Amino acid sequence: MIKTEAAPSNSGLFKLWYHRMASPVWFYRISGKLLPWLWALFAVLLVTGLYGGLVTAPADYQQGDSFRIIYVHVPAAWLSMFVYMVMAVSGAIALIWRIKLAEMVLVSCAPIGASFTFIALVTGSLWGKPMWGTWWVWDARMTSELILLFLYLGVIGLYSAIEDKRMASRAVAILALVGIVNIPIIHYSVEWWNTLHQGATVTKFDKPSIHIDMLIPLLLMAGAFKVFFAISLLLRTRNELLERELPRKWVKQLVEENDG
Amino acid sequence: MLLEVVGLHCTRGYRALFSELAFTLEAGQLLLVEGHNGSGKTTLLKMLAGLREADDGQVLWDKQPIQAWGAEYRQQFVWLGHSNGIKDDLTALENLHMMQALGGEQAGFPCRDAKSCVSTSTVLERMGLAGNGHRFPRHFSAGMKRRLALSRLLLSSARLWILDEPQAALDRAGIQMFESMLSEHLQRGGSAIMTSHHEVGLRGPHIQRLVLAA
Amino acid sequence: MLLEVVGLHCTRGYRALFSELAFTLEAGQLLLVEGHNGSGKTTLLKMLAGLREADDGQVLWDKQPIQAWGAEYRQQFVWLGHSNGIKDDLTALENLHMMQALGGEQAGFPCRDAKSCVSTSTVLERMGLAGNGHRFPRHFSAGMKRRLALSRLLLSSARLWILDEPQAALDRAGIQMFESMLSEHLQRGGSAIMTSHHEVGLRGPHIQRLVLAA
Amino acid sequence: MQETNAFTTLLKRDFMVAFRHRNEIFNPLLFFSLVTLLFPLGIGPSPTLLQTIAPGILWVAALLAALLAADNLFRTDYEDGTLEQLVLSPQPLPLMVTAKVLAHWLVSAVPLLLLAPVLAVSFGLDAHAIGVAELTLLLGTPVLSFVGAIGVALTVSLKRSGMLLALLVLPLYVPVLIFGSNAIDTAAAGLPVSGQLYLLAALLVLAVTLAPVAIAAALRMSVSQ
Amino acid sequence: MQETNAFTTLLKRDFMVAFRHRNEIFNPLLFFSLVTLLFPLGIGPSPTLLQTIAPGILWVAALLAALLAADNLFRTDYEDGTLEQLVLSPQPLPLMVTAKVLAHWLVSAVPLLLLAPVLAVSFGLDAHAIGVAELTLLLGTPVLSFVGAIGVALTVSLKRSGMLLALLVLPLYVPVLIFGSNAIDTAAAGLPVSGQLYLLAALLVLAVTLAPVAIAAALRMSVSQ
Ligand code: HEM
Ligand SMILES: Nc1ncnc2c1ncn2[C@@H]1O[C@H](COP(=O)(O)OP(=O)(O)OP(=O)(O)O)[C@@H](O)[C@H]1O
Ligand SMILES: Nc1ncnc2c1ncn2[C@@H]1O[C@H](COP(=O)(O)OP(=O)(O)OP(=O)(O)O)[C@@H](O)[C@H]1O
Ligand SMILES: [Mg+2]
Ligand SMILES: [Mg+2]
Repeated sequence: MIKTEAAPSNSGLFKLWYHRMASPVWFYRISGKLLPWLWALFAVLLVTGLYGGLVTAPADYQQGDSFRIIYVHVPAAWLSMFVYMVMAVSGAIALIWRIKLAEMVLVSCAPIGASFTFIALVTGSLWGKPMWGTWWVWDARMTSELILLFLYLGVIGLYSAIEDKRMASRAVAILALVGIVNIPIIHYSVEWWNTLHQGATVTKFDKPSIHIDMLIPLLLMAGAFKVFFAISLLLRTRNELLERELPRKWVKQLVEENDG
Repeated sequence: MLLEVVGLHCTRGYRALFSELAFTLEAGQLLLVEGHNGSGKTTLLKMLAGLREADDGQVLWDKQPIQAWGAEYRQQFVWLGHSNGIKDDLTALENLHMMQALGGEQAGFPCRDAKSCVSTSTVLERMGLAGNGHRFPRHFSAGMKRRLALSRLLLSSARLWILDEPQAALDRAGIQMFESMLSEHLQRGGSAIMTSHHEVGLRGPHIQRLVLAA
Repeated sequence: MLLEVVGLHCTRGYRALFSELAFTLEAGQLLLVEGHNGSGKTTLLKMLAGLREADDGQVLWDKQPIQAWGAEYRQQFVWLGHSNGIKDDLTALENLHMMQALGGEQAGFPCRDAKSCVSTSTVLERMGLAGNGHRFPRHFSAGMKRRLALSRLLLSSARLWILDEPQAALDRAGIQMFESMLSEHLQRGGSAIMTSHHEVGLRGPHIQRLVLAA
Repeated sequence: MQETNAFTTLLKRDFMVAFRHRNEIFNPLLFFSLVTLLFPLGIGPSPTLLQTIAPGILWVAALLAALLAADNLFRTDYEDGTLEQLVLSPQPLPLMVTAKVLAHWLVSAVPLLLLAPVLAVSFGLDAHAIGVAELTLLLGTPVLSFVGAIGVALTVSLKRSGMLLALLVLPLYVPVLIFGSNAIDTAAAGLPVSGQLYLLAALLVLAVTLAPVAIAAALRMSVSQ
Repeated sequence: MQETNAFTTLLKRDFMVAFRHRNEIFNPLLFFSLVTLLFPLGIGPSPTLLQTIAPGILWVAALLAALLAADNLFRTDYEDGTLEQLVLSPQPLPLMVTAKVLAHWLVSAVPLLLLAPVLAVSFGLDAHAIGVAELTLLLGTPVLSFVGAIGVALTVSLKRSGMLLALLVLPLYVPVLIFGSNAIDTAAAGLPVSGQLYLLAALLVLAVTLAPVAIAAALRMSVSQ
């Protein structure tokens, strides 16, 4: 049951890839095989990252140990923007080539992205309390991160509001693509705002260039977060796939295999 | 062969409405889609108009899938669904002008004589709405609105009519008028697909029936 | 005498629709309001239900103007207009429960035996919607929605039915079912006023016709 | 008995409909925070400035959220014909209408009450001021719901009424806005606020007793068109 | 030729419909001034404070007015079935959609442009800042109309969408808000503002070229439900 009417016919290799990518069965198999490896990679990165961050890295000369929240905050913040890009790109693929799998990736991205955005916000404001003596300042970076959260929530809200899920994912793809305009704004608004007002975060934290013993665990943690994103994305997409393809033959076969 | 449907399949919420549906429609033919309430008539019509994607199977116009034709296919037919598609805040005549402008020069019957190329006011007269041209449809009764919506058929020169219960809300005179419009259209080589719970007064070999039974 | 109409007069936008309209309706009688599109049937029905004020004349229930009865008059009848009055976001069964709760104990036929006091699920079955009780009407076809709306009649024990084109969107089986409901209602002493462009299959001296010709 | 039955059924119905659209419950909340967020973006992040205008912002956002939410109150009922049936039902209409407004308030305003302290903190208001803000919202938002319902009942039969509704309703919201934001302001300055709170309470009593009758009359008018 | 004919007819139609509801033309205007007025009421009358926050308030009010006005853009067309007919017409949909958005902008935003200087004066902005405010509004409001239209096109098939629309659209309005209010702020401080104006112009170009395609796609999606 593979829809092929929109298949571009320029390159054989591309065509092969296209068919593969569009095939739910193929995706389900491969992702099933990939998952254990990803889990292992995640475990390694997480353990080394945490060990480096919590044990070997020296305490900050200004902030003491409270800086260690950086190992959650920064990876989560980076990921929050990365996930949006993944979402928008799969949205474009879904709209242009009508690949169902891209639709499912798209809708699976949104809750994950929203969660990481939320984590970045919470850890940020947890960090803000000891640093600035307040949970929240309306500075550019924090506000724009909040807007990112709303972009995600908009995607989730729209998807849940439209009942026909194929229509819904098409709608959400359009929205995600339009919302991409905001990403550079989020990134640069720090500078634009500082033309008039003092930004609290950037000036404060760019000065002490980060110590190499702090940086390596940070990068490891960032890697761990990325792998974790990949894992949860695969899991969600597989779920979505099963739900949508429920009446199809291969799902029934799968259920029988698992029962037997 | 104008329209051809091959292996059309439709599920709504896990329930199959119809599957392996196939038929062809030639010039001058009328297809009556029948079936009890909820059997999928409206859904089928939407697929034929390209408003809904088929779960499987294809709708071909002139041997090409309608998706491939794009806007060109939309030039070939007029659609009248459950809702009338008229604006309450434009007068009846303004509504007709609007329909003309949006329809464009529909690829269909050229205007040969003055009689076949109707003006908006004669259309109103024919539809029994004479004298209502400058009134607003929000002041119309249900049946008068439906009559105005049906004017669309007279204005367009499209070859295919796709109509979902066109006689709804019409009185007896209205139904007769509609039937005469329809038979004229068929006689000059047009085709039509329609659903109806009313008995249609036309007879002949050019009338096919398709009964959906979910 | 249940309902009496005296010298009713109606203008809509300078145009008189009907004037000096008068009729009476007794228990067990059916009044068919007929007339071409735009003749004022819906308008008349709205006046009878107290939804619209008459420009002149009166509608009397039990010899008192309906305005004087207030809520008590509203206990006496069920109304079904052009729109169905069902909520898309409640399941079919929940819609029925809602109708029951809002109807209250309608002053009408008391529940003598189990048969006349129907439960919501038997109503659904009777209306040909068995198995759809837990589905949402937004997933229903036009005719299924109309069937659900007509369930209101079975649930209520009101003596008077006021119906505006009840058969709209129904298939043939649906129309038959409606007619049998109606004749049952008339037999047990109920009355009804309805408009319809369909031929109604009931015959007898208890059926009056009122033709509006504006 | 019968009336209370109809009352609770209607209340339950509107609840059920709201929960069926689960996202709808979060929407007034999200709207409230989004509107609040627009101000720091438009005005700039200066904490002292934001703190000064925080009470006004909170209440303006509450007003706008109430306004937008109100639009839903009778519109769908009007369009699907259930409003007609409600008006024709023998149950007392003002009571039925109260059930609907109550359900609407519970669904659209109560979540807002829960979120307001968080937003207040983000603007740097102190604990006392936040407490007063909660109280004013608790007293004020039902007034907004009832008054909004009058406006909606009057305009529900008009096709394109969003703006018109705003024009009818916003001027009526002004007293609530003035007392509400003034109370928070005063509390932030450490002064007593019982005066404003009493006034808000009086408005609430007035709204609960009189609005249902007005709403019912307006609905009868709208349905008969 | 044929397409431009359809374009102008559609533009004229929407104009005509708007002028038939004459009050509709004043509504965005009144809403704009009402919302702007709420702030002095909520925040208090201090002139220096109001002057500081004036750019933000002007733009927030413009945003909200655009949001509320947008809701009308396709809703009635959807409900009366003319949207279905538009989508099924052989005319190019993005072009038709542009006609509708253009008519909408002319009707709902242009009056706002005329009123804004008056409001700006009442907040104590100087002539230069007012000029810049006008320019930002001129560049920014079409963007709001086009972006709002995307949101409406996505949600028009949903029964109760007012709040959802706000959730979708307001985050997308943020860039316009930031550049717009920032430009006025900067102008009031006597600094050059060409940077922000260029960015707004860039957003406008982006919106005019890309939004119609997105709107058309969203409408096709909505109608096919
Ligand atoms: C709720 C409050 C906060 C939010 C929403 C937030 C958000 C973010 C975001 C979005 C980034 C990624 C920026 C980018 O890659 O362009 C980031 C990076 C960062 N944040 Fe936060 N943050 C918050 C509070 C804090 C606090 C309190 C601190 C420390 C005192 C902090 C320290 C950092 C650092 C060091 C980085 C990495 C900077 C870099 O990439 O060069 N953040 N934050
Ligand atoms: N709001 C209104 N303002 C002015 N005139 C109106 C209004 N509504 C209806 N009319 C007019 O009143 C007349 C009667 O309308 P009504 O809806 O009662 O007709 P009807 O007999 O029910 O027709 P149908 O068979 O089409 O349902 C029509 O001629 C119509 O033009
Ligand atoms: N949005 C929807 N989601 C799920 N199922 C739907 C939806 N819309 C319609 N259906 C189902 O599809 C079936 C066919 O509906 P459709 O409207 O095509 O029927 P129909 O033949 O036109 O009936 P009618 O004679 O009553 O107009 C119905 O059983 C209905 O329950
Ligand atoms: Mg149908
Ligand atoms: Mg009628």
